[in-house]
Amino acid sequence: MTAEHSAIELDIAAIVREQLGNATQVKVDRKGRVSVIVPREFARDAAVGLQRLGFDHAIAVSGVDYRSEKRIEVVYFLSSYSRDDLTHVVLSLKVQLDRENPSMPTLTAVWESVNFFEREAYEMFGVNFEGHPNLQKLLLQDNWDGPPPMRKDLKIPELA
Amino acid sequence: MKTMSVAGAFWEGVKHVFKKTFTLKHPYQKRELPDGYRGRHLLYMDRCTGCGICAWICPEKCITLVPAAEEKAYPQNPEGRFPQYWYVRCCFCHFCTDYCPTGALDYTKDYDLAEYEKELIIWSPQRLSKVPEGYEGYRTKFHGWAGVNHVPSAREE
Amino acid sequence: MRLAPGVWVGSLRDLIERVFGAPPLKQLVNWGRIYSLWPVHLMTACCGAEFGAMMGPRYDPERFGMQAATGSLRQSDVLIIEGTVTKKMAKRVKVVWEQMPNPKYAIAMGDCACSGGLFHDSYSIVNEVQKVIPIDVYVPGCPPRPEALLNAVIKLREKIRREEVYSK
Amino acid sequence: MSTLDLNVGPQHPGSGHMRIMVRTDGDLIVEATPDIGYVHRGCEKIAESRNIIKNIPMLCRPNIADDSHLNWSYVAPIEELQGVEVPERGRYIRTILCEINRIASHLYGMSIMAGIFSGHTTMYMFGFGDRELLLDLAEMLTGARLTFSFFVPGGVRRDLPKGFKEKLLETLDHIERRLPAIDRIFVSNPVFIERARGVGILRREHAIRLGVVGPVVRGSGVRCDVRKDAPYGVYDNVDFEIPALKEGDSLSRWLVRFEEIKQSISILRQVIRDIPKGPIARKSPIVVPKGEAISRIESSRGEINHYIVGDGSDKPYRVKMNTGSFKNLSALPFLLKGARIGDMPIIYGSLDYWPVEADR
Repeated sequence: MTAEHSAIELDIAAIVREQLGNATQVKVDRKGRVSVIVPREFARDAAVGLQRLGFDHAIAVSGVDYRSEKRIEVVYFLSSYSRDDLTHVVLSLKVQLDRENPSMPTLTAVWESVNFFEREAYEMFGVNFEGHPNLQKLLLQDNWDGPPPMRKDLKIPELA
Repeated sequence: MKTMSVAGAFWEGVKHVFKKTFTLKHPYQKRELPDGYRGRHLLYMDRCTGCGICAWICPEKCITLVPAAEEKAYPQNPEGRFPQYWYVRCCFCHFCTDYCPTGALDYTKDYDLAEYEKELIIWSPQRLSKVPEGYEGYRTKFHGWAGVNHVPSAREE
Repeated sequence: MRLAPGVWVGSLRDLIERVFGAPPLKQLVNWGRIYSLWPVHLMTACCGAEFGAMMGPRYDPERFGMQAATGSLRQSDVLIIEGTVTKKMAKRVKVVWEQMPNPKYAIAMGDCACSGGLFHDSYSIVNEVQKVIPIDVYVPGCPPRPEALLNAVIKLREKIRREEVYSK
Repeated sequence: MSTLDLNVGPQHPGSGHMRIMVRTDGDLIVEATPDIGYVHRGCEKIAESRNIIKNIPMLCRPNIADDSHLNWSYVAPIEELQGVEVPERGRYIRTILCEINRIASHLYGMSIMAGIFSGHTTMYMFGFGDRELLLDLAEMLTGARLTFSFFVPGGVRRDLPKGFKEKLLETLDHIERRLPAIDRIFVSNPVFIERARGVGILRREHAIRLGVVGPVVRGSGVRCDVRKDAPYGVYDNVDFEIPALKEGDSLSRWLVRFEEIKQSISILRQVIRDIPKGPIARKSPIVVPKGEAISRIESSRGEINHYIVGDGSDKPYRVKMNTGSFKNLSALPFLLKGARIGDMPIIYGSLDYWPVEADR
């Protein structure tokens, strides 16, 4: 941690650590980037806590398929419109899931903006978001029958 | 007030009746393209060594190295293999031109490549090496960024 | 169609086809078609930006009787496939094509429509649009310049000029 | 109460295609469900199979009206992971191209909004005519009209050509002279104001809750812009304002875009005045080091992010694009609910939605 980190990132890290206890790993990557890793069970609590802190919308939700480590990571990137001192911060909330049967509680009740992002992650990685209001196909064609396309199982065929 | 602004909007349109027309009479009147426009490629067959870096960097596999059907031998290219472009795939990013280590590829201002049949859009090395009208060697004026970038010495694919 | 010399038993349609298919009237009909090519605005992907630019003031295809996209398929003659056709869209492209009245023409605009282009190895696109509908002119480019598209329209006009009236 | 289900699209005269499944009661919309994915081309998957240079043209295609922002957003995380810093002149050139692109993109959106969604053909011609001049500038700099593929990890591909500065200033003067005409004929034309004012109102709290970005959120009174909040490029050296209006209707979203054109002109003037001499690019290897990074770039349709995970090879392990249109999509069903069918084109147009960008 270098001196160029402004105080706010360290503050956030301290508050998150305090609220969520030892189950989480909090790290300040650089100026404006904080990452929080939570286990699946605490995802909902962490989300509520972060929302109370001022992170009022998600700018992105991404799945990552770590095939060799047999896990799928769902990353929520959060930012804030309402707190002026947080607008430059992107907090990544990472939830680690089992690759065979990935499933986690939805966070749409906390942030409405993750609705379409979660649908996309469901479609592309097969992550089941429990309690999502409208967990349907979004982008793929109607009769898609392969594996979820963004998983590493689907290889791109070599064409001439 | 509202009537006035509607009248103003009308007047703004009417004014253009008296202005010089913006439209080009296209097939007869062509706009001069700037130097360095990324149109179709020009191949200097006397510089090409057939190394295949262009085919390696091409994002869409539009380049294949083919033996040139030509009597003349090129000493710098012992295998006699030159790039052939399949223009229905080319996205005109010209990374091939920037990455070419010997400067055998160049930009031209030709963009009119439409055909009735798809097979006609394959450009052989001979066709590529035809110098277009009014060409004056654009590449020399544009020191491509590849000059400062890392070009792999051994091809990886 | 002729049973005995001098007795015509074909339908009226045959007669009309013969009269209009013959040289002087044929040229007139084709001339009429050439100057009323109305396009469908089917922006299947990003090439539509250049289609818009072609319809804009600098290139103005109304000089060729190509009216700005009207929106109704039922009065259109030429379908310009503006970019990538995904598998999800291919079905709809066919529906659009079938709704258009004869004679109809299609231009494949851009690399993606011709051969898949940058996305040729994707899991969700149709690489060759001619598998979905017949194509008259291919325009390479990513995206093609408006001039290139305009030249393709001129090429299509030449094709129509040479064509039989009732070939389609 | 009997309702009627309507399918709008996927072939509709608007720009690009998506299907909106609308449930109506009379001409009131009870529920609207967007059905997107008609342009889903699998960019993210293809990006995992090509090296980082080959990915540049492909990952810009999702929004060719706004090519340079997507390009910058893609190369920024790679530069962060590689630890390569772009030379100052390179950052200035990037900013110039991005601002040219922003004006062109807003003019494009405005023309589409006017010409196709509200039947205002004159503005369509005005907008596309002036946009051509900006594209000429971009063409002079990069060699392509729309698809520049101009930013590479480490810098830009070409230096400013001879005579570019004069031509840029000339074009800016011209655009500035044209803005009052555009204002008179479109933005403050009562015919348009009557159609757009009070239509599709998005209040501040709803905008924040839905997480919309760009001119949509600024039209709802949230004064936020990545160029100010987390400056990149040379935006911390230039002086500009963020226009924001609190009404939140379709009109205010367009007024915000119109004001942004003026701000972009002012930025361009400052940047071209201050541009330093020096190298335009640094050496950078074709490799994505182990790690992950996310970029934040303010495109003309809102904040875009590329999340890149690297594993040390020449190909990215994962590229996630988050584009402005996809984020603004969540506002569409919200705004359409309770609106009239006749207002649908105006609401859809006011989001400046680019389907290709949303579907990727």
